[in-house]
Amino acid sequence: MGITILRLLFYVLIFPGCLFVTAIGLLLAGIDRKVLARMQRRVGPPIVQPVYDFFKLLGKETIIPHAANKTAFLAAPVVGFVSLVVLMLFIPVFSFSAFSGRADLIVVLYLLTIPGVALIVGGSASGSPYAGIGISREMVTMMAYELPLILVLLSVAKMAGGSALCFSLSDIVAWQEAHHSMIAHWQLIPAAVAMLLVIPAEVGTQPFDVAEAETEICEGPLIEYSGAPLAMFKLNTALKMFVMTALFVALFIGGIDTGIVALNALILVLLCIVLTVLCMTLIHAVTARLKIEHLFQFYWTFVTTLATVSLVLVWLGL
Amino acid sequence: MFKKMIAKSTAKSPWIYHINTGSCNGCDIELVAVLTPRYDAERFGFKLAGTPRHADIVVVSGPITSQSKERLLRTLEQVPEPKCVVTIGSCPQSGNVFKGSYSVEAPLEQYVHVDVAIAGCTPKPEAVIEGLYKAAEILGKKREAMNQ
Amino acid sequence: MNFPFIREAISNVFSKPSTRNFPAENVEAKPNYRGRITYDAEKCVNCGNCVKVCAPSAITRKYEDVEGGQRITYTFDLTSCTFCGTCQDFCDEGAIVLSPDYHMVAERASDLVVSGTRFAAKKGKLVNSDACVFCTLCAKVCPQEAITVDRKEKLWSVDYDKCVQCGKCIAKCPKKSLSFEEA
Amino acid sequence: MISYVHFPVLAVMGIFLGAFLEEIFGVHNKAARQGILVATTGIAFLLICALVKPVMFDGEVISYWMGDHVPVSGYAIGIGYEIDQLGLFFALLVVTTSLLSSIFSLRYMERDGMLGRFYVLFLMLCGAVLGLTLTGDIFNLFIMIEIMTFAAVALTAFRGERGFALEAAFKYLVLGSMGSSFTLAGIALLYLQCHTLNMAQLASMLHGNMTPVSVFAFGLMLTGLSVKAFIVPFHTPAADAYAAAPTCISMMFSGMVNKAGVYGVIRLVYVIFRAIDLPAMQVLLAIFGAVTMFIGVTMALAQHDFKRLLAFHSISQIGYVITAAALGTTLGLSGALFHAMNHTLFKGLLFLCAGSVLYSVGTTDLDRLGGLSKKMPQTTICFLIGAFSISGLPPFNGFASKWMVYQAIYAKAVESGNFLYALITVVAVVVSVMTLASFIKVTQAVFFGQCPVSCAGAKEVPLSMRIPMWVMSALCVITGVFYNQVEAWFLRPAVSAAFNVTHYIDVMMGEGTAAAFGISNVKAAAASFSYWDPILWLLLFVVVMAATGIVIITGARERGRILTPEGAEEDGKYATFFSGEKSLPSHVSGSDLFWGFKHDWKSYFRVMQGAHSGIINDYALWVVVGGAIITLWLTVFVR
Repeated sequence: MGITILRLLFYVLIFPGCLFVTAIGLLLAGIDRKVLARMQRRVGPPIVQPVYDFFKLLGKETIIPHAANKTAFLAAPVVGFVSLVVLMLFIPVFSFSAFSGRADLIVVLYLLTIPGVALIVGGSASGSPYAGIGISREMVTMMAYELPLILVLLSVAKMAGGSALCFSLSDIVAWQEAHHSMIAHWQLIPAAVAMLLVIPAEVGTQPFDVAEAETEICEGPLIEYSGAPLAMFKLNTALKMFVMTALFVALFIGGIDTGIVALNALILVLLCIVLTVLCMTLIHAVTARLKIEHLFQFYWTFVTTLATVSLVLVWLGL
Repeated sequence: MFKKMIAKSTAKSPWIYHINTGSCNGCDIELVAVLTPRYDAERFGFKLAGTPRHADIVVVSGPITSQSKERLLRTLEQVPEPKCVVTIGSCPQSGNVFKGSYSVEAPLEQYVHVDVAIAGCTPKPEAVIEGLYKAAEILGKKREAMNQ
Repeated sequence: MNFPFIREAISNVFSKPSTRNFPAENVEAKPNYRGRITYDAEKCVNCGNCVKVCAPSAITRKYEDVEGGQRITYTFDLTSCTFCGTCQDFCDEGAIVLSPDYHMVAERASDLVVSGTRFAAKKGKLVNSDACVFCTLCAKVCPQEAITVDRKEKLWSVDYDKCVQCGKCIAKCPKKSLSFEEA
Repeated sequence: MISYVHFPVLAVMGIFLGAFLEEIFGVHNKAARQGILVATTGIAFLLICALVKPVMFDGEVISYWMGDHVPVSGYAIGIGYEIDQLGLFFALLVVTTSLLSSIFSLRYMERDGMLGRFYVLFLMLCGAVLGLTLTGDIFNLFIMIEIMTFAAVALTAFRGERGFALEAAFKYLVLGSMGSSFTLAGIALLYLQCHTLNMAQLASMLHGNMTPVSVFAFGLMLTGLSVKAFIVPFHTPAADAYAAAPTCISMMFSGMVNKAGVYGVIRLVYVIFRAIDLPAMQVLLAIFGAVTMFIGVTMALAQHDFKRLLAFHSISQIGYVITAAALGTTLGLSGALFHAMNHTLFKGLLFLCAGSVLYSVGTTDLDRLGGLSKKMPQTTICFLIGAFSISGLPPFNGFASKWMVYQAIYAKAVESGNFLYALITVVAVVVSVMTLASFIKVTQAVFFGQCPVSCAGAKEVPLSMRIPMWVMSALCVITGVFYNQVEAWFLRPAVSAAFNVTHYIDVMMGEGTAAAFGISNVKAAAASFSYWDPILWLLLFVVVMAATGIVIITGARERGRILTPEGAEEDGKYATFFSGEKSLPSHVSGSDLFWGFKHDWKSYFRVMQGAHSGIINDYALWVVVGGAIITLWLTVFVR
């Protein structure tokens, strides 16, 4: 009993939980900035720069504006952080995961919205009109990527389940071990591409950072945040990078299990780095920010088409 | 527990908020040039912030016109501590060629404490980097002083 | 939808960054860069041309009476300077030079001031002699416009309140007619 | 001690009696009025709750013949009440809603006159819907529908000094009467066919024995009940009526009046006609449900009145219920019932919040509200709970039920291989996100942001209005977290009752009747759930939250101070950043918050706005066309 609790605590606090997620998330954010700089022929910040940013923000004052609702303003970033960590506990690291037996695609889909909602509620609670515009854009972004995301999830579920309902993430990973990784099945390649395009919008990196466009609406929902809550939000963005890429790995590259947890974790981290560079850094380096209506159009036409193609192909059983 | 880490990080991750108070745009361009690949101030963690609430260093350019003075001071007030004020170019320090004009209320020093002055009209990007770097060091010291 | 810079972005990752390693390796400005003002007080003749031409009035001059003469201090306020270089152009003596040193960063504005002091021995009044041909060269070079010459009426006069005793007229005079009166 | 078999009748009669007493004593006497109101709804609540143990837990189905007119030689001649688990499930929703609504109305209605008459109608509405859920007689059901409709129409027009209340009431009157007429025509045809009005007997006769006349009657009745449930082509009076009625009535509209329609549809297709096993029936209802949820939510996105927006969400959420119920699977019906229940809870809660805002500010126009979170903190918390519930954020109840609905639809899709259901799954998820979007809009426009002058005098509402809100909030959280218990205690009995037609017939008409008609039960597969463990999730959440909290507390000395503004409003440090301009009350209001989205959808919105013309003739045409589609579809496909 005691050992079980200790093990669970270890899961929650250290390995797939808080510490691991935070460390890898910050690492990914650092790599993203470094590689982005190199793509622009710059030297770029040190890889630990997000850690510096985080600690710096912790040391700053937190000013709560007059118009803000204090409770919601301070609670929002913490709720976002906690739900991201909990979400990571549900995502399998190949065959291993603390609570992956209880992970379910729909649950993951909905847990993924909580950080976004936290950002929106926090921004809204700050009372700034810029934040008002920011949350509107954040919400439209959310609506934009949710459609392709659910199509991707459904095609993966159909592929793994056949004629039975299969929403369990660990079942999907197990199916991939038995067969091949999802990405190796040609029908799912459009879905994988769609998912890769969904990741940057979910994380909110350029060109899909319309919600936090610092040059036009002064960081949108984050406008009135300073100090520790802002640090939490910046951390959340870093965590989202890791969680989304890890979800991609679980959904599409789940079939390469080595049997050793530490090695699996290492492979996961490496894959996450590759994915981050591929779908966030590279797109960031070569594009400029979209307008919100173009972003919506992009997701509901191009990305949705990709995902639908996959769903239809899988459905036809090709 | 994190005191040292925070003080060190404060010096290593200064975010800049730039206010133009009627500048001719020369200094503004040079400030942006600092972030280009050639000079790349991001090496030291510099980043342009979109709002004063995120800023550590406020860079002021321009001769503080009467219209902008009130807005400048209001914005400066909204920056959380520890913060540094850096003037870039001659204008905010003295008014430069505009001094004595009915609409210029130049020396910034009479309203707030200026931590670093970067002279030049306009300063070379290298000078701007130097000035910002110095401001970042001051920032770290200010944070350490807050610990005591 | 096309991404024109994808190839550049990828190839840049594997090429050397174009960033200068600036604070570690000092970068010299180009030779004609107009940076920090250097002022050689010994060369200065106190003509005051620089003070006059300075658009932002960044140059100030201060007199201090001491025994046997004056201490003349020129102050160049770099926080006020536009680095236009006009003072350098107008300084015949080459006392003012805008150097390529651009490291003008200070925590206090007082650190951004260049100044120089020179002791000027007391001289007598400027006087003219009969050799004068009223060519007006002295009036032309006088930075203070202290000398008036009327060629028709053959009159030469000097406003001693304006004269700073720079000696430019003496140097310019073709007939060696001008001189300072012995004290 | 009276046996509990009398309780249902007593509850219904008690409420109607209360209505009469209200008319006699309550018109002038405030204390009597309020006492009678709370006493009758409270007694009804207690009586129905007392039935939970025997019916829900012990599985008994109560049959009650009025005046003990038991069936003679297999023909039901009296009016029978039959309380099975499905009926009781809806009855529970009705009594809960009416009790909470009556408590809320005590202070909420204090500024209105004519309250005696108001409460007469109020209680008639409650009694009618309660009777509707408990009755076993189809003509009695029609009568209850009529009482319900006319009480609802009168209540809609109650604040008739505002013109649009009368307009809304008129629309409701016309369309409601059309729905009633359809139902009555269907009942008449059925009576012609079967010479009985008892639902159990009708079920026994109609099953497997559908003639063209009975299919036509089915079509008419389905249309009539769909009008009462406000499914899409028939939804048009809902928006106006919900917005115009006093809020405690709007809450009852969405909490029980449209549930009455849903109950009728479920009873009709599951029990009386047993048509739910036919794929054509499933497809018809699923399409209607999907269209309902989509049009409801997109129309809601375009609204700028708090209550009207909620009204369109009611329509949208009923779409979920109908879609899930249409699947004809155990999981689907569980999801449907669970969502119906949750909808009663969270939509009631949201209407109460809207009512509180109306009470303390005097308007529900989203463009004129703002910054109420500081003035009305408790209302804000309740609203957020309701908004998160309806948007389906874990761990609130909306998530649990929506998650069951998605699973049910997609399971149906993969099992039947019908791609349509996969598309409906996608629609359901997207609608859920849009629901979130429109509630974000309300949150921003009403509760957060800056306070306009019109809201400066707002105060928190009195305690008697807050109690119902807190009760509903608590129920939203509890049913979300302990959804396994809800499923085991309420949903499973109700669902199995819906599938267990033989028992329904036998209890009413005597043992062996069903067998005599050759009716056997459909084998309903046990509901299979995937993994969603809100308790584990909450535990993890709490642990991680605690860990974060510890770090935050230990770091409190090192981290920067948290500065809260004190006193003077003038302190520039705490002013909102306006790019340096002086901070002025400036608020991004709700009406056009999602313009980027609307821009991409402008042609769709243009069509929808043109379609919702507000002209009653058009709407009547919609009803006729919808009815024609349903009837035609059924005549062609249902045998």
